[in-house]
Amino acid sequence: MLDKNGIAKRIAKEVKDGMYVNLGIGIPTLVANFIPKGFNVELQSENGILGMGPFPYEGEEDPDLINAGKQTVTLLPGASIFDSAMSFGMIRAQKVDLTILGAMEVSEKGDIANWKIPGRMVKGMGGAMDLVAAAKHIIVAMQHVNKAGESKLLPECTLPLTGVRCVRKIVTELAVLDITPHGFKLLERAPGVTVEEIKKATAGKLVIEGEIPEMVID
Amino acid sequence: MLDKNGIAKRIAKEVKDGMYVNLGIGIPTLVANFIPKGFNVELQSENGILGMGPFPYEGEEDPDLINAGKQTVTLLPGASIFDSAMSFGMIRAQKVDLTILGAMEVSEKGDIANWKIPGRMVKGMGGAMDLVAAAKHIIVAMQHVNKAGESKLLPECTLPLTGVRCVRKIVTELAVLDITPHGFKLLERAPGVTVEEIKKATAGKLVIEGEIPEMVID
Amino acid sequence: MNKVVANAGEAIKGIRDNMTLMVGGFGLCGIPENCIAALVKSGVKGITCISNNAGVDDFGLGLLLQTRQIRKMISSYVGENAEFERQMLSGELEVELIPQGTLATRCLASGYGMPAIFTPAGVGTEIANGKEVRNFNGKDYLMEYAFEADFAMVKAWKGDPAGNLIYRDTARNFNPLMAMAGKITVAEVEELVKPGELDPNQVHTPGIFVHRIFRGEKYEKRIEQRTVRKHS
Amino acid sequence: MNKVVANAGEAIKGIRDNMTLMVGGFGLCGIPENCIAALVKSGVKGITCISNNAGVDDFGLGLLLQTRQIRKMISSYVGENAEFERQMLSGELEVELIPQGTLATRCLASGYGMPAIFTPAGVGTEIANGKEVRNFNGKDYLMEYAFEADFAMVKAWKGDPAGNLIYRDTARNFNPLMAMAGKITVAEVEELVKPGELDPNQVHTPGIFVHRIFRGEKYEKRIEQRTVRKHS
Repeated sequence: MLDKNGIAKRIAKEVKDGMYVNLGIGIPTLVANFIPKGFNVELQSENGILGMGPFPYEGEEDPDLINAGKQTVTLLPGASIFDSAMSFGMIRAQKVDLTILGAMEVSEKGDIANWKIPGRMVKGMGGAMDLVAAAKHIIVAMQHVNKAGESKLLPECTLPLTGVRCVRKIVTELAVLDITPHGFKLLERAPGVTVEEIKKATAGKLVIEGEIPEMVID
Repeated sequence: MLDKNGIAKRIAKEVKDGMYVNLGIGIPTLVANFIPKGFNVELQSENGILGMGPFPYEGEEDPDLINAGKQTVTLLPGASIFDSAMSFGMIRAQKVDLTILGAMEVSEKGDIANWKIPGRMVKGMGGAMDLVAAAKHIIVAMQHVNKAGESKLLPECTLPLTGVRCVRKIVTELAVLDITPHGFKLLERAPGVTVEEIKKATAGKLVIEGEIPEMVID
Repeated sequence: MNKVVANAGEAIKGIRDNMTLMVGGFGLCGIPENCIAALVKSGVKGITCISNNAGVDDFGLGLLLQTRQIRKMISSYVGENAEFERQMLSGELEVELIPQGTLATRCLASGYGMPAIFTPAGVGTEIANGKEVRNFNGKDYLMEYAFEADFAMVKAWKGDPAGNLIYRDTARNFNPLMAMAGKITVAEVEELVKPGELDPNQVHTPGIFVHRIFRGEKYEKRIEQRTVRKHS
Repeated sequence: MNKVVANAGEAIKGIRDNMTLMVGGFGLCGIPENCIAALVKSGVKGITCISNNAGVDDFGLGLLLQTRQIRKMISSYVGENAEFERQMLSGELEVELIPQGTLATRCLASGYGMPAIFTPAGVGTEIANGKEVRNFNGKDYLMEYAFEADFAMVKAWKGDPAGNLIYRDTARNFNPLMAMAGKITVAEVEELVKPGELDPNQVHTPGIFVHRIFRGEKYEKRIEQRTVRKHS
């Protein structure tokens, strides 16, 4: 079973040299820590940054320089700044190669729900609907089951949708799965996790073909 | 009867303090010379300038700084540069207060033809179709009759249109006219020109109410 | 052109009850602090406010929520503050949530004189309810309308009397877009420079979009999430 | 990111016969001189060229017309050259004329992932033939589609290895728009600087839109209409 950093580490392996990547809040943010040193990867933040760097050193925070999670950040050499229309423009035009975000639920068709729980205070979708509707390639970082032990990988989402048929890959504490026309296709098991455990934790259609390898994350 | 500079001078009287103005090629360009000194008027050039200044002094021409007529120009203090999408954006959004351009024909409904003569080499509409379709206020600077002595103020345009029902005011060598729901309304006569001469030179419906004053241009 | 006004109070003159106002900024970054303070002082009520976020309890648009001057918020992400939540749940405050890119592009559309745009954001979700869906090249898009506000209030780093604006880092965000979408656009700047001091090539918002400009005072520029790393 | 290629020849690799190419510039201002020269040398034929103008007889796109490499021009204003006129009248060259703002906005739409836009330009004229007309708030608009090119070739003043571009004065024109609309975008620059030397706030075209970049040589920058005034 993976912890948050483990999920982030595994997702980092999907990041290729030369990619432009947008990282959502939470686990996706951690992915930045595990991108191989030699790689030229530029992080996009939808409030208007390409070439986002790490957090500033203490005392060097600049209120005019934040990421989409409203955290103080820095710029790397070669960075650029633009307005929100151009930012979502480059997302919509699929210039951003990879979007990594969290989810409350994902359906076997690739629908995603991550913005609203009926009856609870709704904070809004922010840029999530734009990202999922437009991104070239979407990886979801999420917990396989909720705190009540119920699967979050479902035949159909029960929560209001953020986007339809858009997720391509999911990395959870238990497994790596692709969305295929036949449902969730199990690709890898987390260290120490059995196929049986993944089956039990997956409510949607699960495709298991042949031997499922344990993932290698270091 | 006005010469080109006379037409430009008369049109300059329509320019108000604080206006953003786009000047077409030909007579409209001359209007800039007659805008009162104290006025704050900014000239827009649709290739991407606000705050366009006069031609450069000899030896100071810059190939990177031209107007929409491809002439070398200068920038005034407070100028700004932008791309062609923003330029036509501000035109389309009617941020430009006044557009002054030439025409081959204008109809009594305010249609304008100024880009194409069938059978002749067609050079294109450039920005004219965007300007006439979107401008807040359009003044046409033109000759009342063509070289063959035929009126260019017509019931209907005979040439392919640049825009429909968009012209508001016309200044010719003979007269100042407004486009009204009833046709060309004669407002002023050029010095020494009679109403009769204007009638003869106008093929479209001409509205003449009361005494028509001679224009004052200095 | 000289669009300089003395202060925020002058700048917001003409804002009346029940108007629609755009307010630039992302979170607390790049918000027009002086205009917001002047609005609080003015006491105008029934505001429909278009802004990506709604501030925090005691800063930004939160100040106008405290005084109940806002009737409706149109935003992409809200509720970093308790008073907002209380008013929303009690029904005092109406809230319309819009995808962030849609919000940005609807402002751009207005500034560029385009009555509507197409975006895939929200297709197949409740956001699409009642909206026209149109397929281009096998992909569905929603048609979303341009929006305009009675007043847009933006914050820039530098400006000149002609209304030209330059923003600094991510304080740019929605500001240049909303600057284009106000029937009247008010800009507050940290530095008001003389005509000719801004490089024409570096201007982000050409002055034609701006109607009033003033130098703002005492910028607090509060940081919402101070995240730092240690020297290693 | 390092997108630097050695020269124009490298930069246009992959351009084949019958491709659609966008070429930045307005008149002879801000045109990618080195890319055009390399295209002439390459001998590729049957080009559909999207560019606001078509150059003059012996410079700019005129060079590609002389060699009959262009099959079709999509422009707003053409014919400052005799060879163009001859080819057009003889039917060798196809010409599609588009309003200038429509041309610019169709490029923008592509870069912003919007499949179509609405513009009033051309309503009621022959340009509207076969196009969808739609009324918004009492005004008619044409729906015009985004366009994309196999390659876009642009010219900037300064650039860095990440592909960030800064343009100078009106040499900006269509360049940033076409830079966004190329499946592959090639940028030639007068100065290629090190990463970090460009102010991120001043970048006009973020590098994400640019695939290849090189320092151009021997810019002629010919002036089409030299207009001057006398010292008084």
